[in-house]
Amino acid sequence: MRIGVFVCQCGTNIASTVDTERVAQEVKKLPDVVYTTTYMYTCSEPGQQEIQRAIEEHNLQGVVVAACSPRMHEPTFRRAVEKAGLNRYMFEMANIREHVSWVSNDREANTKKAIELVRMAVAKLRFNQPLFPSRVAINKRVMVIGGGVAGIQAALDCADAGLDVVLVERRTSIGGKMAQLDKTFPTIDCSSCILGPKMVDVAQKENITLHAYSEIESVSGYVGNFAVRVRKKATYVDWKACTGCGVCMEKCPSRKVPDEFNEGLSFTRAINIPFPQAIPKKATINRSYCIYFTKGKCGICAKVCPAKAIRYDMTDEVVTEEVGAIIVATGYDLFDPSAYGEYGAGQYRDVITGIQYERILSASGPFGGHIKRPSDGREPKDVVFIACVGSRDASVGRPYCSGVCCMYIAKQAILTKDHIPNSRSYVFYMDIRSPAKNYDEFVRRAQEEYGVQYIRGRVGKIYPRGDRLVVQGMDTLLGIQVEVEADLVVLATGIEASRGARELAEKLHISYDQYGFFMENHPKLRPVETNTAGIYLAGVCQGPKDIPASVAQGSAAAAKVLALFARDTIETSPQVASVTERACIACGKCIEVCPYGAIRWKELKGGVRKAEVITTVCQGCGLCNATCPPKAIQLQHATDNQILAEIEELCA
Amino acid sequence: MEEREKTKNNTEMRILGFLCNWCSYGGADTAGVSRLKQPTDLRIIRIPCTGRMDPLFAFKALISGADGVLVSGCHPKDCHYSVGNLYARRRFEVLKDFLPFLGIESDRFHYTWVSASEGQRWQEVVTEFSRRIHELGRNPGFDMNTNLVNSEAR
Amino acid sequence: MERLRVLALNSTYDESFIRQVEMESGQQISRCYQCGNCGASCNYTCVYDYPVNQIMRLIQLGQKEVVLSSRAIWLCAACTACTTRCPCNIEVTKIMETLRVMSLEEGTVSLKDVELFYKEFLRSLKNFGRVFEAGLLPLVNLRIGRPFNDMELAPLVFKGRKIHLFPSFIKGRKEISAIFDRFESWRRKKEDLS
Amino acid sequence: MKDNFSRTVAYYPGCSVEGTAKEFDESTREIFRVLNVALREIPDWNCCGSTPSHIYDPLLSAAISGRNLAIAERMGFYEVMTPCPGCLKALKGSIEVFNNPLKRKDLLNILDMPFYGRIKAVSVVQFLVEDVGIEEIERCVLFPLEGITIVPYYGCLLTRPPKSAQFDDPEQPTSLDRILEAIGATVPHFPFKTECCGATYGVVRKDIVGRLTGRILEMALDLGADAIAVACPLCQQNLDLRQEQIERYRGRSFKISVPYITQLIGLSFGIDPKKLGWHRLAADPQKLLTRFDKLSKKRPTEPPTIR
Ligand SMILES: Cc1cc2nc3c(=O)[nH]c(=O)nc-3n(C[C@H](O)[C@H](O)[C@H](O)COP(=O)(O)OP(=O)(O)OC[C@H]3O[C@@H](n4cnc5c(N)ncnc54)[C@H](O)[C@@H]3O)c2cc1C
Ligand SMILES: Cc1cc2nc3c(=O)[nH]c(=O)nc-3n(C[C@H](O)[C@H](O)[C@H](O)COP(=O)(O)OP(=O)(O)OC[C@H]3O[C@@H](n4cnc5c(N)ncnc54)[C@H](O)[C@@H]3O)c2cc1C
Ligand code: SF4
Ligand code: SF4
Ligand code: SF4
Ligand code: SF4
Ligand code: SF4
Ligand code: SF4
Ligand code: SF4
Ligand code: SF4
Repeated sequence: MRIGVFVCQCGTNIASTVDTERVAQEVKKLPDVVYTTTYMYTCSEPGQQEIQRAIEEHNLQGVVVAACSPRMHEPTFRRAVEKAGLNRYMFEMANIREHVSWVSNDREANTKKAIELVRMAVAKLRFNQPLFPSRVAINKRVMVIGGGVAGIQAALDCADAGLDVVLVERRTSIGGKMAQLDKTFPTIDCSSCILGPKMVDVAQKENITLHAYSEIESVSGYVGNFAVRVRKKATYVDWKACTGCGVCMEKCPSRKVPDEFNEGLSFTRAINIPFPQAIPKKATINRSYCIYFTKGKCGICAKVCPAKAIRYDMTDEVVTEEVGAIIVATGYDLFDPSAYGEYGAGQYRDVITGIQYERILSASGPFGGHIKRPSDGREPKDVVFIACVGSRDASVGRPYCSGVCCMYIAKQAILTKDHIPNSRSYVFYMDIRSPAKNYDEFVRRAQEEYGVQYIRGRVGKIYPRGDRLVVQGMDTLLGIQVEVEADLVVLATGIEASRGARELAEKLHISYDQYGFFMENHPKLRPVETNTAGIYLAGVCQGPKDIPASVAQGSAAAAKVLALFARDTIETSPQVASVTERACIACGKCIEVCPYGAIRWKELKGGVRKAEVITTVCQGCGLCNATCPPKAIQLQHATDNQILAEIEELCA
Repeated sequence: MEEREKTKNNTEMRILGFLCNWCSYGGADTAGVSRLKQPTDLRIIRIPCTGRMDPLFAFKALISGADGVLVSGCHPKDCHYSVGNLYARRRFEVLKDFLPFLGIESDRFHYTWVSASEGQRWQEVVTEFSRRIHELGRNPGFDMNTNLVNSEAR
Repeated sequence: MERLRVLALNSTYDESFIRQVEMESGQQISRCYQCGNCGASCNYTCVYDYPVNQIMRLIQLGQKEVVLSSRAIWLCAACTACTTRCPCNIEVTKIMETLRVMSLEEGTVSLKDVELFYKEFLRSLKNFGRVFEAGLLPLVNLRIGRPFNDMELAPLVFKGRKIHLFPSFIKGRKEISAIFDRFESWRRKKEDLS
Repeated sequence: MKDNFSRTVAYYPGCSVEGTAKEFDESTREIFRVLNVALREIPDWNCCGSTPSHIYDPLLSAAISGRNLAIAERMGFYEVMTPCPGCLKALKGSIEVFNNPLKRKDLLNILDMPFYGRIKAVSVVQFLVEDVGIEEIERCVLFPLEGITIVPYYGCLLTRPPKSAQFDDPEQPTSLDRILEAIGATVPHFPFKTECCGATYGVVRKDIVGRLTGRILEMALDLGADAIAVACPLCQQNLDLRQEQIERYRGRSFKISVPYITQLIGLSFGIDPKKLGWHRLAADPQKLLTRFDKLSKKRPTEPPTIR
């Protein structure tokens, strides 16, 4: 085999701690290597052309690029060698940047390490075979999981482009957190006024199937052809019949049901429609509060419902949806501040969370849009906001910044002044994080026009004095302790991964970080793709962000799906297992272990059975390869011979 | 051979790492991108999944003179291929028990889980494992005379 | 000590001081991000010359002299409010304790009363094995020139017959003073070595 | 005599109970008799070393406290109980130094006694909650403190810092609350449960104790408390012994009784207040005791026998 090796300098990223010239010289001595060179930026246009030129000029049959991580540029270079007429699998990469030049400054050791890595790559390449992808048809339906603003945006964009969309929402209505907000920064427009029409759109689009009050049961398949089982939880109301008239809700005698939508600040009924703008606008019975279910009597709703929609005997139903791509937009939950005993959260009724305050401010909220204290209904005069509660706090396991609270504090302080002109607001903060268009101006306005007092420092303790609360904090700029007597304290509780995010990620085979936020493929260059082809991310489920960023990511995910669906078929990777029939002893171990059911029996003449791989189903994990006793089944491009060649090159 | 002599006198050990493509290889990349400094002894081989990791590979490396073998994959339940790493774990446990019969310290083999986001954890794993191998010193390798069992395995 | 005016960082930055504080206290000083929660929680901030978060800041800046001669470190009551609430999991109380130990070693104790009280306490402990409250307090008051401090409490104390009029000896007081002696010779050896 | 008790625990009284906190010691011994737990005082115990030795050198402090622990270990104990949170801190500090591999050798050399670091130190309150159990306390109550409002004051060291205390919640502890409820008292939520009372500032800065202890007393009064239950000699000294000083400082009369939790438990067990050292309290407890006599109705159950 005629092999060419290209050693990349990556500007100085590699060259500063690896002697790339020496690497090129040393590997030139290897058998089969007929050409080596170094290059400043191999992935650049001229760099790729240089490879193509060398392939032609030196008649190369295989190429090794020693550069960055293959996770970064393997696809780039595979395309490049293919253009020059080589099969894309006649190419190997040696990672001498992420694994060498960036993790040690020892030039001598690095150079030696780089040489060895290239030698291993060359050794493997000698065993490479040209591989050819097969093609499968794409099912051009898309599923969106999570109906917050990010999911809604993604669903609408896909539907507008003519795709069939399945939207799965866990709660009884879509809308997510944004539906609970009063007004939104930095323009202070009414949240439900801008979100409402989008929610109605979802309901009206014929090509959107909405499964509300539903969760993902299991996922199988792969890009282009997923099969998702969706559990539709029992609502005890036939939603096809229910007209959303609300009569049941009025008459239901179980009236002490904490209203989740109002964050526990008011009560709702056992049968309820969560809020007036809910989509779908249908009633659901909350079993744990319904007298019929808890005590076996009542049945009033069934009597009064004009549509005869009540079904006490309803059970969960599981439906299977087949789709070609999935967008995950499951959003977030809020940190439970009762971890802060010193703030008396959960102890003092007038210490509330930011989202509770949104409900208080909202005209559709528990107090009709009048700011009142939960304890006694009195209008507050002094309101204290505390930033970073459950954020940037390693002691509660949340060292990251929630990204939106600085802004919503400013918003809420401004709105407080609008509602109660003679009120005063105080904000305890560590840093103000407002890096987007018109954001810092917004915070400045809160300070300059609305007279909000910003105090730089954290709060140590909150305790009652009479019917007020004393907030004991620090003004670190002055270096003295400050005390503020407040009527209401709002804790800017941080954002955390939504409940059940980890379990969902495991069903989808996507990764999550240590806090439960889903991992993007690349933090800068592939922020909406996951590591699993055909699954995309949108909104806060990937990491804290505000509405504009969530919407942008929703649209971006939709664009990715559309790009995927622009073709009728997709290539499947040829890096799949394949059986050498002659060696197969038909033990069936591979069939047992394959997680995808990609291996079946093939009957030969005379009743002989041999294992056979369904190449479009095989995902290339190699489990069968490691399991097979006679090594009859081999994972292409990672065969035993290839891996052993690498080992031998290094150890022998 | 000449190369081999040089390394012998050098302080560097010969450590082989088998990393799954989805989690740990990414974790090692993350460590690199964050410039987290590590000992230079390790050479990484990328495999699709720890499920692909045939104990034979580790075995082959150790009897051919590698001083240590490190395998790292996705956290349990987090495997890109759902269960590959669980099968792997079972095999590695067997391997660890088996090594001493060949006169190889079982400490020369280590497997762990590192996710793509855990650059810092990767740094710790590499540093700790390299330290351990330096402590154990050179792998005397497989001795034909005392361990005949092995000739057929090879 | 008077408040600092201008900090000439290059000439006053003492890296080894930071390392020593970290070593002795087992805490990583650079983790402090100056949220001020310790100062906010400390009930003695009002009497400190530097609030405790500024003490942390001064350590970060390697300001050995200022820190070790501050009043704050001796006014700390070791109540651990700061440690309990620090978002960065820093045991601030341990750092304050470490600073007191260092200040005593360096002879930069700002509050002389404190040093005196500690000396008397240890003397009582070494001699009797237990501490002789009745003997100790008046003695300290006398030495710090406030002989009538707390005198009004005396009747209340005697009402409950709480104070022994004589120190309580223990049998093992020889053992105790031997511990002191072994400690002193260990300490001398350590000093000789360094 | 040992056989009469269901279990035995090593007991380290500490210097303060020989002096100002005598009633803490007396009442502790009394109630543990009823609870059927034998206290074995560490023979010839010495002072824990307290803050001064710790500041002089943590190793010295560890050795001084270590002697007490070593004696207790020699007696075969795995747990030592002490009423004073200050002593507790010193004892725990000694075990911490022992567990530090860099310091263990020096400690053992200076201590020069066999010491295995196996022993655990707990406060009386922790022992009551975790070893004896609230139900057991409740079972022994003969005269519930019905109609009496008591606020629990934990002080700063009983539950903090969480890493070394390993007991209850550092900011919103409930153990004293639960004990008080078990003996029949009314227990309002007390926001200053763990706020520092001024500690040793009493000697040097009366204004500070005036402010800190003052606000604790005021909060208790505003909550309608008949008493403040404490579990620390230093807290007790500030809240009780210095109460008149603070009254002068705040210009407000408190006259609120500040007994130890053990004295309150003892009262509910039907033990003679004198035996429990109630007469030693500075702020006159007579009002409280009279109220107790008037309100408390003997529980119909047979009392546990007092040995
Ligand atoms: C108090 C407060 C005020 C704010 N104010 C503003 C503001 O003024 N301006 C602004 O730009 N941003 C604001 N934000 C941020 C804003 O709320 C978020 O950026 C936005 O809501 C994110 O939308 P999302 O769709 O990603 O997530 P979400 O709104 O959380 O939606 C996620 C949806 O997915 C559903 N779901 C979750 N898990 C599953 C599952 N397993 N299966 C099916 N469905 C699931 C949820 O029920 C929910 O409907 C504020 C945030 C808070 C806390
Ligand atoms: C010092 C510095 C360091 C940074 N470091 C980081 C970092 O570490 N990480 C990070 O994420 N971000 C970093 N950034 C931010 C980053 O540079 C930007 O986010 C990113 O480059 C924006 O890309 P863009 O394509 O929007 O704009 P640009 O990179 O500005 O590209 C715009 C292109 O349009 C061309 N153009 C302009 N006008 C016209 C016209 N009328 N007709 C045709 N072409 C036109 C320009 O020539 C240019 O090529 C850094 C920025 C700075 C200043
Ligand atoms: S190929 Fe990789 S290493 Fe080379 S210049 Fe491009 S990014 Fe840098
Ligand atoms: S269930 Fe019946 S009564 Fe209730 S909203 Fe629906 S149609 Fe109206
Ligand atoms: S049956 Fe249940 S939901 Fe219906 S009215 Fe009665 S309590 Fe309400
Ligand atoms: S956005 Fe502001 S308040 Fe929220 S965590 Fe970040 S810094 Fe703290
Ligand atoms: S590589 Fe083997 S085990 Fe893995 S998916 Fe393919 S056939 Fe199944
Ligand atoms: S494991 Fe190997 S031998 Fe057994 S059936 Fe599969 S391919 Fe054939
Ligand atoms: S609380 Fe902790 S992080 Fe905050 S200023 Fe104090 S030491 Fe620093
Ligand atoms: S331990 Fe010292 S510095 Fe910390 S809060 Fe208590 S008195 Fe203040």
